[in-house]
Amino acid sequence: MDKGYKKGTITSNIEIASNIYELKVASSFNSPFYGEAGQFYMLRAWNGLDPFLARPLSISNIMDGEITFLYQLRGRGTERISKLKSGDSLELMGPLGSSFNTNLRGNVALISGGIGIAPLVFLAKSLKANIDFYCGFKDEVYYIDKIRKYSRAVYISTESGSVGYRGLITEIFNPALYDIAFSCGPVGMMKRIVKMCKGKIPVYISMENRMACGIGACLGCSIKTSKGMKRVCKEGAVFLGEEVFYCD
Amino acid sequence: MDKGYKKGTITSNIEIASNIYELKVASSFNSPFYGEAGQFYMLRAWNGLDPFLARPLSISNIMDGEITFLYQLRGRGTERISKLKSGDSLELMGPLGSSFNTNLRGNVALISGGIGIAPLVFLAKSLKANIDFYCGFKDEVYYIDKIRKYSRAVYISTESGSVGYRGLITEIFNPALYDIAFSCGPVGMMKRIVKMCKGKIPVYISMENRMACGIGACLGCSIKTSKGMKRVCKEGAVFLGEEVFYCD
Amino acid sequence: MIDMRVNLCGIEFKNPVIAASGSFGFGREYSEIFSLSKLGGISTKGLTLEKREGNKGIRIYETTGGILNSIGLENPGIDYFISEELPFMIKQNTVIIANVGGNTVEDYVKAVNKLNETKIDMIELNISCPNVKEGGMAFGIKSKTSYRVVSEVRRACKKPLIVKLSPNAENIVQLAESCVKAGADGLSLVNTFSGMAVDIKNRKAVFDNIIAGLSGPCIKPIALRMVYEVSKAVDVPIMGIGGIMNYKDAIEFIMAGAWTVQVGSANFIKPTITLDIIDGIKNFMAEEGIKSLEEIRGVI
Amino acid sequence: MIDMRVNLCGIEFKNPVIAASGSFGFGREYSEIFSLSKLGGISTKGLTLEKREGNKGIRIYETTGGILNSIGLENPGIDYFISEELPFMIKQNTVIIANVGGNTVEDYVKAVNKLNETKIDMIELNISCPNVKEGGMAFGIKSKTSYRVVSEVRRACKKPLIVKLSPNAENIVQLAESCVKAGADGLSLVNTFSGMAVDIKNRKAVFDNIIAGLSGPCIKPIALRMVYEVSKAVDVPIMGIGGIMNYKDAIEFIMAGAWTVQVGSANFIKPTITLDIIDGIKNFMAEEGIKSLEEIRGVI
Ligand SMILES: Cc1cc2nc3c(=O)[nH]c(=O)nc-3n(C[C@H](O)[C@H](O)[C@H](O)COP(=O)(O)OP(=O)(O)OC[C@H]3O[C@@H](n4cnc5c(N)ncnc54)[C@H](O)[C@@H]3O)c2cc1C
Ligand SMILES: Cc1cc2nc3c(=O)[nH]c(=O)nc-3n(C[C@H](O)[C@H](O)[C@H](O)COP(=O)(O)OP(=O)(O)OC[C@H]3O[C@@H](n4cnc5c(N)ncnc54)[C@H](O)[C@@H]3O)c2cc1C
Ligand SMILES: Cc1cc2nc3c(=O)[nH]c(=O)nc-3n(C[C@H](O)[C@H](O)[C@H](O)COP(=O)(O)O)c2cc1C
Ligand SMILES: Cc1cc2nc3c(=O)[nH]c(=O)nc-3n(C[C@H](O)[C@H](O)[C@H](O)COP(=O)(O)O)c2cc1C
Ligand code: FES
Ligand code: FES
Repeated sequence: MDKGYKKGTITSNIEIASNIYELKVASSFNSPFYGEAGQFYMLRAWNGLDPFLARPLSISNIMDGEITFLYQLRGRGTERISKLKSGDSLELMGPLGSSFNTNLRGNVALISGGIGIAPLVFLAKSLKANIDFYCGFKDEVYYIDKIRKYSRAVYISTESGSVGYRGLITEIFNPALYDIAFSCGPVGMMKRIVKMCKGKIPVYISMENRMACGIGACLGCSIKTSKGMKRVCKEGAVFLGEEVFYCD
Repeated sequence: MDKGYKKGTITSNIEIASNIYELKVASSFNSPFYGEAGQFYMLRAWNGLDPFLARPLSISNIMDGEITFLYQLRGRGTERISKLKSGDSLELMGPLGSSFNTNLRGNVALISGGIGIAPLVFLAKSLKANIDFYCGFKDEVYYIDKIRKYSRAVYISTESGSVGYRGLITEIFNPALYDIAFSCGPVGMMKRIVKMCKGKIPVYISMENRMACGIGACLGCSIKTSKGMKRVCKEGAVFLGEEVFYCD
Repeated sequence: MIDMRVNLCGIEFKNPVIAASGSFGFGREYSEIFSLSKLGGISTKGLTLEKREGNKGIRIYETTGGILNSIGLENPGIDYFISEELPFMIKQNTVIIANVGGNTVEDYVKAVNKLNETKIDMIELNISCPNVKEGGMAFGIKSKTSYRVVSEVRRACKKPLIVKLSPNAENIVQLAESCVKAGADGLSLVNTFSGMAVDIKNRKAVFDNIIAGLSGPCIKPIALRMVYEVSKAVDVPIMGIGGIMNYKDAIEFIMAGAWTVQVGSANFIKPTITLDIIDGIKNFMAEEGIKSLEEIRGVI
Repeated sequence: MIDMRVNLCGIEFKNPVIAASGSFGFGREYSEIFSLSKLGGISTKGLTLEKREGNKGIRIYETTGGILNSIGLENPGIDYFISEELPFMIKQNTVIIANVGGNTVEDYVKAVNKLNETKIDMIELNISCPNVKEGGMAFGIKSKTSYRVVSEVRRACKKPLIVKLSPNAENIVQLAESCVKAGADGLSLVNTFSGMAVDIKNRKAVFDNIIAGLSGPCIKPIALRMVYEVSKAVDVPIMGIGGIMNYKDAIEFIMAGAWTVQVGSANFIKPTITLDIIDGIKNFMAEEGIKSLEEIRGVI
């Protein structure tokens, strides 16, 4: 029952920046959490059927069977999750989806926008290459300390200019310096990066879509790619950027 | 906003017998709980709409603005309530419905069946008469200590014979000894008591019915009485027994 | 300045939020909780010519995201309403809509004749109650029968006439069109969906009538679709009903073509929920720079 | 001894729980989680003659107690299914039902002709998908059109033929009767309800197609009522579908007249929920001393 339902117990759930939470969940019994960078879990953190569907969150870390999620409060589901206290239990299904290839060397750029940092922290930890981490935020920055641990250099931008470069992260990222790039963030940002890297270096991105089953059965999360219809929850969430943004 | 929505904070929620819980709720701000014996509150102890409707529970005590409910785990709603821990908050509407007349003297019988003890404890406390409390249970008994405090005598029956008289409480209750009786419990029991007292003494009973609004607007809880249709949540839950069980 | 007013069939509502029939009685109980003058309007409990006791057995049964009800039009009758309830309602400074049910065309006409002589603002003709065995519902299924009932009532009715449509109609758009052709000044939709539940322990239907009426947020997506379709097909104003729980739901209905909304089951979740909805609509309009509801009505 | 078997149109199901079309793909993903041989059967994702990419835009939208979906019959086409998916499915030791969609009668007939030559156990004709613009749904609304489609397919079909009914039908009982007259060996109901949602921030419909299909426990009371009504009207076996989340819901459908049940959206709540339902039915039968499902089928 690999992708079966697991019960987990919250060990901590802390607001680390406004509307940004770090959630740690211990597995119960002898079924430790596992998974690779880019993979995700579906979380049900409420009794009953309101909300109806589970919510996907990327793995931000796994250590000693304990899993860490980093999430942004967006709507009803994440609000519910944000109310959980340590000791509370929840249900999880995973790990799901494809993962980033971590078996590579050379100069690697990780580019995150906002909460897109969540899967990339785990990727940074998993990579054994030279990592330059570019993280863009609106105003408040978070998780920078964790990132520094795994990165050669960290570049920060904020739209407000409160920290680092004032502007968009895409304005300070230069593909020419790298062998490969990984990105997660708003679609607009990822599109821009894929365009910048086109013909130069490969970019892998982590996509989002509304999900029902999370395991590839309902086709609710299918997107059109240059290689045909692909399920974000199964063939993704990690895709080669140019396969997803293949028009213009 | 008398019957408006109040927020309350759980001060304790303890299983005092198997599937029987005592819940204490402190009012928030300066809007203390109040109400009279026989009245009830509608409780919503969950976020979201599952379960959809609030659940009615009778007042078992009110002291210093704190309210006590005694409830039996029956289905999804009471299960949710049973999971609450102290410090958790919930929403309440009340006090609702009619109350027992506590302004009387003489010899009074209170007859409860199972969890029907819940409103009668508060009635016993509120009465300034000579109270004989008859309580019937299936097997396990509870709340007897509280009852003794307010009663001249306490008579217990259990169907299993584990405590007190083995059999039904109606078998040991004798209307001839009293000026008035009050009863709450299974419909069959209350019917029997009303029949026993017919032409001898008045019996007031506390009825149950499925409720939607709880305030008399939806007519979901209407029952037919000898005086026409009556709403359990508004004209009741306390009724004169013979008005409810008026046939045969 | 945000203008929440809606003028519907010549009657001005101070805001688009109306308490739906059957969820609000005659307003008395809610008036103990808040001032009814804050509401756009109130639709009364369904009235019939004669007093009715309603259905026996279980009347309310919870489902996922809603309730099944089988009240069966319990009401004190039109005469009692006019003498005992209406005077109170009229004083509440909000639009009062008399919701009228019936088993025969004659009953409807007689009830309407009595209401003509009162200060009631509008009449909402319920041709769609699923909980009355003898009839009612039957009128609201087929376009032809509806046409006949509505034309007869139209002839008698001196008040603005809203016809309340059943989602159980064979073809809701055709039904709406035929009601309008028959003289409806406006439409309200939807009433409850025919549904049922089984008591598996006792191996019988939960309701004595077997079939009951489903309401609540569970029906919202379907109700919204029906309002959308009907609003595209007819020219009269529409009151949107079905599972409205918050201001967002209300705005959805308005964008789908509703002029006003009616809130039913949500009143059971929180008695002041209509006020939250009114405030929410106002705030939304302020945030989005919407000056009057017309700007967004039917934008879909 | 508790016997959960159901013989429906000559095919034996080891228990009455079938995974509903569109919620279970071709079983592959779930086979990684549990042994499909435990299921009564599997209805495949809707198949069309040609491969389809499905709809653009948002495809899944949560509602209270359910979901709206607008997948638009994304599927690899009948030929690919037969060569790449069916061999795997056949090996799972459970009943395999091919769910077939289409835009024209000819498409349906061609698809069925191809399936005739395979080891598929039954065919489930989807004349009711609300998510395909060009057609499909149109067949499932009016009894006359349905009669025509089903008779044509019947003539071609060499397998037991189940017709899947739309709850959006003008008259579900008449529709059922005309499908049976046209040669359906059994009926399954219901498919999704036409519903919609509005994105109020952007003032547009959530779905590119505007209308989408509603499923989940929100629809259960209505679906149950339809199964009840249809089962009283026709003599063929019925598969009950709509919001079944647990064994109690399944028993309700069986008591209302269903022979088997299909479980759709519930699979998204917990991937092994069908197994819980099977166990639950078994325990209920044991507790209640029910030896075979026939004892309780249609007791309402
Ligand atoms: C594979 C995957 C991994 C993810 N990892 C993370 C993560 O690590 N941290 C994190 O904070 N978020 C992550 N997300 C996004 C997260 O799942 C959504 O924010 C969450 O489901 C929103 O739920 P809600 O109930 O709070 O909001 P809702 O009330 O459902 O919606 C709030 C807003 O979010 C949008 N939205 C809802 N669901 C999605 C969705 N699936 N994709 C895009 N937009 C959506 C809606 O349009 C709406 O504007 C991930 C999504 C996917 C698909
Ligand atoms: C005025 C009033 C006062 C009450 N006071 C108390 C009290 O002090 N302590 C207490 O334990 N209970 C009390 N009850 C009963 C209590 O409200 C129900 O037990 C509770 O609503 C069941 O909710 P549930 O979700 O747990 O069960 P559900 O899942 O809703 O149902 C479980 C079982 O209870 C039955 N049931 C559900 N609702 C009702 C109802 N309203 N009346 C009768 N049967 C019902 C169902 O038929 C089912 O068999 C009172 C009821 C009323 C009307
Ligand atoms: C308990 C109850 C009683 C109702 N009684 C009536 C009625 O008498 N007349 C009527 O036209 N509609 C009646 N309705 C239907 C509502 O007015 C409304 O159309 C329906 O509930 C859908 O709206 P909602 O989902 O907001 O509840 C009743 C609904 C409920 C829940
Ligand atoms: C995402 C999704 C896809 C579906 N695809 C199909 C389909 O291809 N063919 C079909 O006949 N029904 C399809 N359905 C309908 C289901 O088979 C079922 O009839 C409906 O969802 C009601 O059952 P439920 O409430 O258990 O989900 C689909 C349903 C969902 C939720
Ligand atoms: S969420 Fe169901 S296929 Fe991806
Ligand atoms: S519960 Fe609504 S009238 Fe009593």
